[in-house]
Amino acid sequence: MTQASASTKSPQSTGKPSDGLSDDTLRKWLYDMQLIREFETRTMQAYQQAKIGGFCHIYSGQEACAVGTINSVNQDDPVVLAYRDHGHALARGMHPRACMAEMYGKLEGCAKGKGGSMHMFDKPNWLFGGHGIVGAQTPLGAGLAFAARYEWEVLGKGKKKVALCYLGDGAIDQGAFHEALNLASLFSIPVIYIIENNGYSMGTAIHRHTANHENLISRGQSYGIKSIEIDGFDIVDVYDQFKPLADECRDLQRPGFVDLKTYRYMGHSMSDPQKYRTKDEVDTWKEKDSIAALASRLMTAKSDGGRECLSEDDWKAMRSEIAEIVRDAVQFAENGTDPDVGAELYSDVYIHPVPNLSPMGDYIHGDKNPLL
Amino acid sequence: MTQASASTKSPQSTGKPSDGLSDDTLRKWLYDMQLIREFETRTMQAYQQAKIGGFCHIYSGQEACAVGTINSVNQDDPVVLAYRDHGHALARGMHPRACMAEMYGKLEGCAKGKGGSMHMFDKPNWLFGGHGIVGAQTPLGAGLAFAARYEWEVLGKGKKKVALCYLGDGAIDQGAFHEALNLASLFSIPVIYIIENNGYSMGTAIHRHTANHENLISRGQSYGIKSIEIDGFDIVDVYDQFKPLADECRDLQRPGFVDLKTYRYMGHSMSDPQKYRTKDEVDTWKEKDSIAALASRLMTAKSDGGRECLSEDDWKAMRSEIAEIVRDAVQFAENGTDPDVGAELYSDVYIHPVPNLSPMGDYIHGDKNPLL
Amino acid sequence: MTTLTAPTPPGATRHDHPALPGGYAVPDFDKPLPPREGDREIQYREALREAMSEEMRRDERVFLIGEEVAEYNGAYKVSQGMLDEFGAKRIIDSPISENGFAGMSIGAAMYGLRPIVEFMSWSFSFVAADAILNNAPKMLYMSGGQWGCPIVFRGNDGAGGQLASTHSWCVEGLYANVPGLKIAIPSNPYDAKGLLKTAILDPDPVFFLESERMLGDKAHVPEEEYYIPFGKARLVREGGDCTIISWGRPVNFAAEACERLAADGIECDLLDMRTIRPLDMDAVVESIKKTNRIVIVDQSWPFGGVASEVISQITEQAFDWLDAPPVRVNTADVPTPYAKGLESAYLPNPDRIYDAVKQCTA
Amino acid sequence: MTTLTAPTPPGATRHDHPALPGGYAVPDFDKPLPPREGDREIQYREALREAMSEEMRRDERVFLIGEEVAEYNGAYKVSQGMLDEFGAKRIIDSPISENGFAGMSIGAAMYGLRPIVEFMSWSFSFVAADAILNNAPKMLYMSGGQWGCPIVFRGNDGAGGQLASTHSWCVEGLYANVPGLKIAIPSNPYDAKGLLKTAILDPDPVFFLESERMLGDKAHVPEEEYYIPFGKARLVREGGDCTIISWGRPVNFAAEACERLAADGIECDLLDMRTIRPLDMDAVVESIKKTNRIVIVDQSWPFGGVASEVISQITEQAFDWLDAPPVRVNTADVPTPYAKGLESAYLPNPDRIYDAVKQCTA
Ligand SMILES: Cc1ncc(C[n+]2csc(CCOP(=O)(O)OP(=O)(O)O)c2C)c(N)n1
Ligand SMILES: Cc1ncc(C[n+]2csc(CCOP(=O)(O)OP(=O)(O)O)c2C)c(N)n1
Ligand SMILES: [Mg+2]
Ligand SMILES: [Mg+2]
Repeated sequence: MTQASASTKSPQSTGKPSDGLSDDTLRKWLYDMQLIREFETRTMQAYQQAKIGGFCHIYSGQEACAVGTINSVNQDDPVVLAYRDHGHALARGMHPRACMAEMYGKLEGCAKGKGGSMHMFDKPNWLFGGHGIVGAQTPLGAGLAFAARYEWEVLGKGKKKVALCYLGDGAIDQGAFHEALNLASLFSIPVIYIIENNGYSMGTAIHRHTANHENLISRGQSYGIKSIEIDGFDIVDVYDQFKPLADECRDLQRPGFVDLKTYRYMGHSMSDPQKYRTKDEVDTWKEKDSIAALASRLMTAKSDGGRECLSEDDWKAMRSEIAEIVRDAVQFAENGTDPDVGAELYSDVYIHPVPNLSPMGDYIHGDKNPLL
Repeated sequence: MTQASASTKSPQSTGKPSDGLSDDTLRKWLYDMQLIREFETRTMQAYQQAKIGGFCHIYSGQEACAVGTINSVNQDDPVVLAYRDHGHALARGMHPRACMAEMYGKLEGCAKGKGGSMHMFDKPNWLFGGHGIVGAQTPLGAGLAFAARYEWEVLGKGKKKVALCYLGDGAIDQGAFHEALNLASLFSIPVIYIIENNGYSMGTAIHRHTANHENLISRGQSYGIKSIEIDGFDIVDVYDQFKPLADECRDLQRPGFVDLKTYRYMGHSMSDPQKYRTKDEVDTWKEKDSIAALASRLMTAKSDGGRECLSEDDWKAMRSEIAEIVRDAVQFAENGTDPDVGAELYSDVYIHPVPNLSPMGDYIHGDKNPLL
Repeated sequence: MTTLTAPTPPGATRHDHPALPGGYAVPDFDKPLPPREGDREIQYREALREAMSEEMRRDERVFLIGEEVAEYNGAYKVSQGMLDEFGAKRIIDSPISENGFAGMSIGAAMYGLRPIVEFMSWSFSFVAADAILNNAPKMLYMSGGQWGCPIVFRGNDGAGGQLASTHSWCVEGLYANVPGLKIAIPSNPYDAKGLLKTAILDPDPVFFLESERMLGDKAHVPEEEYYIPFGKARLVREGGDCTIISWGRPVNFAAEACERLAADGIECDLLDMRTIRPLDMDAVVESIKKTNRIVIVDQSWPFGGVASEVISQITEQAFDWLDAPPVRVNTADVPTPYAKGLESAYLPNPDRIYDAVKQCTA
Repeated sequence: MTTLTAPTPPGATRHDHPALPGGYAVPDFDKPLPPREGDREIQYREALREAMSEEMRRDERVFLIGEEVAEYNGAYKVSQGMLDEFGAKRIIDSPISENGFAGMSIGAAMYGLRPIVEFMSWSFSFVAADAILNNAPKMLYMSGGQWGCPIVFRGNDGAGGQLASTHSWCVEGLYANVPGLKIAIPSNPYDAKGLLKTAILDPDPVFFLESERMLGDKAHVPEEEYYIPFGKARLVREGGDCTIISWGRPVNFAAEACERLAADGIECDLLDMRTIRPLDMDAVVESIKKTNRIVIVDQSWPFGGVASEVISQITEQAFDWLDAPPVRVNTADVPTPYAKGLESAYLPNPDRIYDAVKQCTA
């Protein structure tokens, strides 16, 4: 996937930012969201077959969040994530093969099988990783934005950037996040904290884990940060509200804070029996499904307010193309190489290993990462 | 010192809480504030003579904060502090001898000389310590209040309490504080966070260390916590605003948040050359001095809106009495016992020491703390 | 604060201490422990739950706090059913604020309650490092003996299954350095229960390290109440050729290795240390005097880890009894890899222990 | 990211690495170091400042962040004048948010900058433990070699003067357990400068441990640029009767003890390890082969500390060369007391080192 949207959009009308979006762009978004959905379905299968190990957090339901926000920035704007990261990685342009192979623990994976599901890193796509410790990525996000600003302002190179840092609603309760908010505002750092507020921190509903949750943006505001709420189910709305914020944060080199309301369809991780919510609740949200909604908007006649740029057949073809791509990714992962213990266990620990760093032996340089 | 105010106050009128305060109470407050001022003056001298070691943070200028707030609660309400703690310890009732002896590193000190200036603990006065790590005391404060509530609610014993947790403006930037705020609000814990906002975190003025500092209470509010600003120079005003909050927090078993505006006259610690502020700035604040202001209010004729309950001579006598008490404290500390290495180095590490806890030898029970 | 007392467990003695509202109880450790063999087989996680529940029934001051411990019934089902029995005031779901709720619980312990703090994983305790290392173990000392900190921190330690670098910490490799703590690392359900009950009664801060990989392990756990003393290793197996010592999960790997070594004619003393602070060096030295050789199996990183401490104490206490240098088996000295094959090569395992004993007895 | 390069220091070689925008430079360590004797005496703190300033002049990517480093000119005056020279964009005052600014700097390092993070004291690094232990040293591994973390964390370590329990940590006792880090602990101005310059050039995360008690120490520091390699101990003094090794401040106590021992006719090899990760065991073993005895002086707590690691490696590498068990001298295994007399009994000091050598050579 590429972030083609920004460059291919048709002439801007006076209304919403999305007015200027081309049909191609919208079809691309639909494609990306469906790719994530399909990818996650196959991920679950593979996990159930014990092909994937460790913790595995499925993104289904939240696709409009990643696709809508990532397509509001440039391809070289830094992005950093929590552990629920497959969707963003794909939206950012990681090849499904690299993503799946990583979960299979293969050398062809984005982290050569050393990271797994929670650690999707993709240097060519400026993706600075998924991170497993709740909240830990939030100071990192400030740092990426700090560095981008420094590059432009102090080194006099590069250009104005904005960094995106994603976190869950559970992560707002971590002190690290608050330190990061203060630093971002105080130092005027262009990082946008995107809270993908899916209403649950694992099995704990938001009203049971964070105080005053109806007014989350007051947290951001209390640091003097521009803070907005966005409905994360309507990707066009996400874009309409997020794009101006991203542009403003880039332009003014200021931070932003977004309460992006969404919902996850699956359990917290693959081992979650989900007793804390009813099937009804899940179904109610599924009725608003962002993929179905966008597909229908693209299929609806112009006279009925739709885009009329996608036929039933197109949509079917798109879905089978995607299914094929994901099947291929799984196959690729299946056929991948198990990392060699001799080459990989003691490599990538130090960039510059020297003798006597460990009582157990010497560190080495490992195989080159396939993404580089 | 005792917290006599609550019990000796005269019948309440309809206006401000302070309307009900007796002359005795106000004189006692003046006494307490002056005791702290005098104590700190002698502390500085002792430090300069190298009788006191380590870090030493002087409270002068902020006396109305400790005395006004501590006298708004009961003697058995838990209190926990940062490292700038001599003033609160005295206001809470610690004997000046125990406080000074601690700084001299003597066995007669409140922590048997093991804690020093930053660690004023006084169990009989429900004082749970000064704490050296910025912000670390804020979750402790929540815990004390949690336990008090638990004692009353779960164990069905005790009574409704409210805990006071003091911190500096620099400590708001620590993540621990935000986690504590969220927990306090979410669990409905009766702890009041009192930010003694003296405008500086060491040499860093508040606008350089915390964002949106003009509206600090929005931080508390963003957690759904009742949050107020108080002028910390006028002790009567402190009481008038703080007392109702303390009563409410006790009654509703809810947390509170106070931006208590104050100023420190001396350097951050004894080694601070104070180049970050001008003498003029300091002098401007000194003109509002809380001790001078209260003394003058008590001396002013009723016809001029004063209390007319203190003569020049009374005030002079009070000051010499205090000077004598502090001189005695210094003398006491001078004559104190150096802790014996054999008895104290390896004691108070474990309540229940067992063999083989350390490769270096066995732990023991030490001398009994003189305060117990 | 005298309101904060609790009944003394049968056979235990209650002691007063000026720092501790309500004093503390020391079980009768001279009483022999109930048999380890029997029919009542329960899981490690159930043994932990029984320990907590029994103590909570006796002592209302004890409460459990952690992420997902209540309504979710525990991320790993350790606390299953406890919300129903003890209610939401004592089984408390916490936000993801380890520093906050650890610190809060320390405050509550100072006041006189007896918190049990569950870290979903000890890997998440680093965000709470200041609270657990700078506050809990030093409060008594800093206050000159005025305030204690009777608290248990517990949770999964060590590698789970392919959880990768940030989620696989063996914190004993770092935290054991700090005086003021006690550290228990049980290797089986029987010990898990007996040690956790002792930990909850103990008036000092206890770090209690479990293992996700053992929570489902089943073994006999007697019905009757029992407490296992801290600082007493268990002789799992006897043999004169080499001493093997370990703690926590790798004790089981060592037992496996012992079987294979026995088949080769090498008989080992296997000691399960159970607690590493206190560390039962008396038992280690006694065994070395017999075998003159030792292998230490430690699932944390080698540099300044617990195995390294054991070697130091051996050289200090039994240098002349050694016929060969002590050998340690640690995890590989690298961040934990995700891929299955890498992760197994990373961990101590029966093969590596077998090889180490062979090397040591060669 | 190719915009992020910097000139290579004279004599150094620049290497590329896929994880590191702009690559990294390795000084020519074969070149002999300039003389340690001379007239240009400066303080330890000035040596640190020179190291930072020289590297900042060459490499615009380097910046310094920490509490009070800029307008206050450094809580301990290490960074005095640097704000004036480099401006507020590169010498940055931070709020008291160690976790925040450490994590932020790690992000900046991943992007390609070269942060120097000053902890006013390493005692305050526990609130940042997750960032510095879970992120910095593992980023390269977790990302499969995609992102490095070239960063220096530095500040005061160990007891200051009567700073009591929370403010007197020797973090090497804990942090050295973690792979992915390098750790330097210089004992004097000359080494402080040369090692810090190496640390700033190094492409891996470096923990640089200074000492408040040494900041005022004065010694000759040559005018010319020099870099001291990591992992090369310095032989401070030669003698055949016993080896003494140490690092950081207690090296100076050991030197004092050596004088007194020499007066008693006991001549010691004294090794200043300089870095403990890497740890120059080659030098230690070489010396032991000569003296057959060793005393290790370590100002951190004993349990699983660095001394304990050294003993383990000695038993692994030089067991047969030892005529007596290695002896370690640590701080007392208790929280740091405030009172002067207690604090001096707590710390390693020349007396205790003297006694240890006597014991070891008896
Ligand atoms: C510091 C820390 N504590 C606990 C965990 C375990 N944990 C992982 S995800 C999670 C819930 C996070 O919820 P949220 O932030 O809302 O993200 P979501 O899973 O909903 O995307 C928890 C408790 C962790 N990884 N790190
Ligand atoms: C975590 C931590 N970081 C840094 C310090 C060093 N330090 C001690 S006090 C202080 C300034 C605190 O200012 P503030 O909170 O406003 O309190 P005040 O001194 O003004 O009373 C600093 C930086 C510390 N003790 N703990
Ligand atoms: Mg969530
Ligand atoms: Mg202040």
